[in-house]
Amino acid sequence: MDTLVSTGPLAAIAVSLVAAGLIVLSGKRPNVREGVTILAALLKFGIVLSLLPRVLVGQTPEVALFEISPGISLALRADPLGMLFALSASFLWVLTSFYSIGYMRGLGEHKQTRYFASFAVCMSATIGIAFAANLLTLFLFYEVLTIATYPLVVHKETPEAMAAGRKYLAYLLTGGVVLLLAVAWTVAVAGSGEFVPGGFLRGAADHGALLAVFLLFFLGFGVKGAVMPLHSWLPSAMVAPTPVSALLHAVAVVKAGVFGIARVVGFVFGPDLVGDIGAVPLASLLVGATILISSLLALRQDNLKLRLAYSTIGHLSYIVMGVVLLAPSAWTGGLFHIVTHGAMKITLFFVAGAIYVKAHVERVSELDGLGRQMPLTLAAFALASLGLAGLPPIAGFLSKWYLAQGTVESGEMVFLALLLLSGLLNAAYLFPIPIRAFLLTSERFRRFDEAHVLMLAPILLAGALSLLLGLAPNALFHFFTLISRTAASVMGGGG
Amino acid sequence: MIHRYQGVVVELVSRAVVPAIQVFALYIITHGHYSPGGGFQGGALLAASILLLRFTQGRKESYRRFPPGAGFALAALGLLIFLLVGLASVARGGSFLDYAYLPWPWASPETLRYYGILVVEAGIALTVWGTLVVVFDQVGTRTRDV
Amino acid sequence: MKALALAILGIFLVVLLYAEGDLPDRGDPEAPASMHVSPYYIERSLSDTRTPNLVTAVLADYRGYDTLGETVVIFAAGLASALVLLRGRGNRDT
Amino acid sequence: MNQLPLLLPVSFLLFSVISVLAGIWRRDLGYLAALVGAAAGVPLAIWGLFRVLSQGTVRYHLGGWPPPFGIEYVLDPLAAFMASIIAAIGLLVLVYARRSIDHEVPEKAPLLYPVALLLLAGLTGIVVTGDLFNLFVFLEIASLSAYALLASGRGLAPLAAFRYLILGTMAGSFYLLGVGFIYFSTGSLNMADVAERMPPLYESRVLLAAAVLMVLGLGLKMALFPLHPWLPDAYTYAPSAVTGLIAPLMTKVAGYVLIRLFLDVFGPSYLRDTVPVIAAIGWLAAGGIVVGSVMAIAQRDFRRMLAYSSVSQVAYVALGLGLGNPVGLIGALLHILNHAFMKGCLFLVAGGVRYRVGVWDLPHFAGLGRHMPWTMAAFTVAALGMIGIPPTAGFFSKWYLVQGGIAAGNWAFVAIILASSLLTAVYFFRVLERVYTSPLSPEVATSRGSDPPPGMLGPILILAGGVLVLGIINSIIVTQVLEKVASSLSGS
Amino acid sequence: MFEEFLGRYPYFMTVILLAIGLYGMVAKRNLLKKAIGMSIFQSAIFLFFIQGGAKWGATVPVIDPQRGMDPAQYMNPLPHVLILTAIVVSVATTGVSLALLLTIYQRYRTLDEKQVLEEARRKA
Repeated sequence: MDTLVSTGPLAAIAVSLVAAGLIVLSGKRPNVREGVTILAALLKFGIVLSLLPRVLVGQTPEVALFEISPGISLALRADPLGMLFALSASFLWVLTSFYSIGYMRGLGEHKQTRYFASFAVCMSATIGIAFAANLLTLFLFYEVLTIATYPLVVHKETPEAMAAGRKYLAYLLTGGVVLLLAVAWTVAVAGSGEFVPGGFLRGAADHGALLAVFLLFFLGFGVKGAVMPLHSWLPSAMVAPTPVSALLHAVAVVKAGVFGIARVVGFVFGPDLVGDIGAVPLASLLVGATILISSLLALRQDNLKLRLAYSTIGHLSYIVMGVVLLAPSAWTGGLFHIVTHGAMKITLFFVAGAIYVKAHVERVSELDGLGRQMPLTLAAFALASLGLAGLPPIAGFLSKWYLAQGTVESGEMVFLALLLLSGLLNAAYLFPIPIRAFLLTSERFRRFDEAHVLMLAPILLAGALSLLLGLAPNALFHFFTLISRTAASVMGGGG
Repeated sequence: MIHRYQGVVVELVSRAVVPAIQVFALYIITHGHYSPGGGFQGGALLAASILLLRFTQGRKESYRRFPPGAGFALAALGLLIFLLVGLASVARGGSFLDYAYLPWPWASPETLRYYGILVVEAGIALTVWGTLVVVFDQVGTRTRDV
Repeated sequence: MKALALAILGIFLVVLLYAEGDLPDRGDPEAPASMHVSPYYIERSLSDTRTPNLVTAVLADYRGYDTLGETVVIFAAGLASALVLLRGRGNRDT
Repeated sequence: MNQLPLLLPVSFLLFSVISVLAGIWRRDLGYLAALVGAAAGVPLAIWGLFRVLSQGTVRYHLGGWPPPFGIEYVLDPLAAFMASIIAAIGLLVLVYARRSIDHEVPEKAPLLYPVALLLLAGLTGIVVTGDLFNLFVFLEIASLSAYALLASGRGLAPLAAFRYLILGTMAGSFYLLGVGFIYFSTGSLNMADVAERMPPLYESRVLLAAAVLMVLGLGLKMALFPLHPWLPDAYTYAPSAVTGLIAPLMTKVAGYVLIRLFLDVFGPSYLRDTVPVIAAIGWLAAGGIVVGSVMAIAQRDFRRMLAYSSVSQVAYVALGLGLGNPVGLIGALLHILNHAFMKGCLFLVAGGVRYRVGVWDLPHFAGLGRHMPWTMAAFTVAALGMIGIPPTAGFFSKWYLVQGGIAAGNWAFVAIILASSLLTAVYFFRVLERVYTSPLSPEVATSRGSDPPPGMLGPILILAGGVLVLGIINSIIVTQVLEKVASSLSGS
Repeated sequence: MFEEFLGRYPYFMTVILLAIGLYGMVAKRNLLKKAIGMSIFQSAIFLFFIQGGAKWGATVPVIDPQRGMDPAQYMNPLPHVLILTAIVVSVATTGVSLALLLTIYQRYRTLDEKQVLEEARRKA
């Protein structure tokens, strides 16, 4: 793989940091502030996209800044895996920026400056996580992301929001501390912590110690990735404004957790080593339980956002499952699910937010007949629901297909059964929503009254993306190429 | 504590004794090279003489002889002398407080050290003198109503 | 607080009595303190500084900087006690 | 002869004297002289640091007498590093002090600045000296000034200062007694000479007693658990500028002396391997971290909370020392620097709040995020630093300490460091939550809302910026300065 | 035997004084008594240093032309110097402590630690 010094990754991170500063400064003028937000989102996406061609021809743009600890630089590298995450996060940020403006204005929310600034910092941190070239850099951005999300969680400042914020911090900071221990331990036994496809830890310590390190990593990242039993902050955090739930709690923050696990498995330990130290049974047990239990819990939720939150928990564990099954197809499916789940889940959350803004409804049981009032919105919802349940030709089908192949490859037929069962459960908790909305009627919703175009357009775009990714997984951004290249490098890395 | 003592004997004796104490203090300071003594002891004696004044002569008289602010000035001056002696040798390229480098090129190093010690002792005496009076003044003027 | 104080006292006494065994005898001319640095002062003081009083010579010359520090301590004490007792006009905080 | 080591303490002394004399003449000039003195210290310290780093340790013979006979100043990387911290904090706090002191204790202003300079002189003297007894003298200069400064607050300040004086004198006396034991068994007071003459005496009980006494004394001075009870009161009642000066420096310098004794006097092998003094310090520190954090959570007064947090943070330094390996020591030294900036910033923020709001109870912090945005932004940065969130400086000291713990195989210490950062998060986020998401409390709402005047805000922001910058450049500091210091540990 | 005793007893006396002083500092409730204990403690340390400077058969450290400059003839001057300094430090500390006690007394009209705290609470 060619390396190529490029400031691209750095610029992608800096754009939204600078934007955060400008947003704070222009706090008194909403139009300027939101202009900055949009501009930064577009610019960031543009920068990330500009790196794509070079990555596709096999180059690796990277930049090492100053050292942050002797021998460890603040280094950024746009390898295929990082590009995958960065592309999907930054593209969805563009959609979310538009959507946020519509949402915040629609509700007349307070302290919007703080909201947009924190959002920008979060995006910086997310891209930083995606492009981090070593463990310490990853950890730095990971912690920044934790802190920057906090103001968004407590945005409403109601007692409920404050409690959720405390819970969020308690879980995430503890996770951060565990992660710090894992990172420090890795650096102590292996030196630098620079990511290497196929891993670098083999032989650095005995298997017992390595298993301990792996579990620390798994727990540390697992908190953000909402692996049960570390998940309970995520449903609480749904008190945040919906765009936050959409982007951060479906795409950026939680995906940062599973992305971290993928990094650790693929680039720190290497799949073989993870298998050798016997980490797979425990990890896959947790993940399997999470998939099943979260789906069951989702069934019981009447609050729409909570139902989506539990669904998120389950789908995150799909990704983790793909990663820890250690088979090439499973990797492909898991990583592709990062993208597809992002697109589908953001659609669902956008819809939930739009419903909240237009109809002030939060509960599933009150949705009857809403299809009359917001047909387009709910159509997008239906589409994404089908995808999450894994029906072709929507994106979710593909990732599930590869995951299923992976279970076969690795001989874990239990997981195949689990996959199918959870698909049914997905259908069971998601389908009632569009069905109620379209087939039942109610006095409340008669008039056609869609959400503001700033909200509707992102919903439709995200829905369209879900469909497109299913039809042509390599369309637009070559996600599939990136994934297969990652899987190949990790699995063939020999480590 | 600082007030005039009503009594002729005490008044007269103290007036006579104060200069004697001060002369003895000078002796103590300067004779420190040959016998126990030096700046601290001499300074303490000087301060004692002022305190005697404070005890017996009352505010008006003793403040005229030794104003309350003078303590700070004396203390600072003494320390300044010490520091300047040190810096004088620095200025001529020696170490801090290396009296052999004092700006008096005609004398031998040991003679310079001899006088250097003397000057320094004088500085110490001033500081001790001033400080003890300051402390006394501070505490003494406060304890009147106690 | 009280227990802590007595614990300190106890540790202190134990340490002092423990150390007793290896301290040189009083007045021992062979004690390290009499053998190492101090002979230099006794032998050199007169020729270095023309000062027969060794204490003065050491105080004001060999270790003159300590004495400067000591003068500063005195000066600091003066300033400190004045600072502690300073009280503004009409500002009686009782 | 290179005069560099001398310049810092002596220039502080000189300007202190000038400040007194000028203050007698005109009050404003006293402050001005003190400010000039403090300002002169910074370039001198930085120059010294660069000089030492490029050309090696500078040894200076005071009075021209060679070491075991005269007093020696040693400006090595560690000393220059500490001196730079002291000078920088000193200048910032003196700039800040003008408005703050005039607001809180105007009657003390004429003498406060010279005494503050004496404190700086004492601390820098401690840092550069290579003589055990000279260290005691300067320790007392610093302590006396500190007592007086702390006592100049209102309410119970004199009592708190008196308690501190008693314990501080006890600590100084323990140290002096330890020096006596060392002197009577080696015959020397010079650190390097003592270190040379010590190995044959490693079996001596006197030496062990000296070590215990000195550690006890310095433990008192640095408020090492369980010797910390003097600290919270002393910091709570003093004027905020004074706390801003003393809290970042005083306990850390005691910690520095401990490190100095460990490295350069007794020798690492003695305190670490022959007698387990260092390990004992580590365990006490581990206790202190937990107790300090827990007590901080229980406080209602902002500054008392910070004071208990100091107990816990200074224990980090002791813990790093207690690990007894180079990485741990790097963590400890880096934490001295980082904590000086973070705690200085926090105490100055407390003063700023006091200036505008009048009190520093935690409930009155409610809603200040809007009321005094810049001050609270600085507070946020410093608080995140205390918790150890990257990329602030606090994270990196934690990082090295954790690495040191792993290298030493001491998992209990690692667990305590990590757990304590969570406890720290508890008490700081409690405040942050109030600051940014609660409505302004009614008493505060009536007062004019804005940041303190530039003279106070400037130092606060500089310190907060320092917390960020030090995090980013920590590797430079570590590789250029601290690794040189810690390398003496890796050999043995 | 007697020599042995002479060589050891000053040290034990010092230890006793140190203990008395330390006890006063930590255990007394009256602040002035604490200060007195502090003075005793410091004085005991001075004694410890001074007796350590002694040398059998030697005289005061002032060069006597008849005795020449033989180190065995004079006591060790260094402890004296150190103790002169330490005495000054002790005087300074005592001075500051008295100033503090004076302020405390003026504010609370008592020097008993407990009563001071009670007074402070009453006033607050």
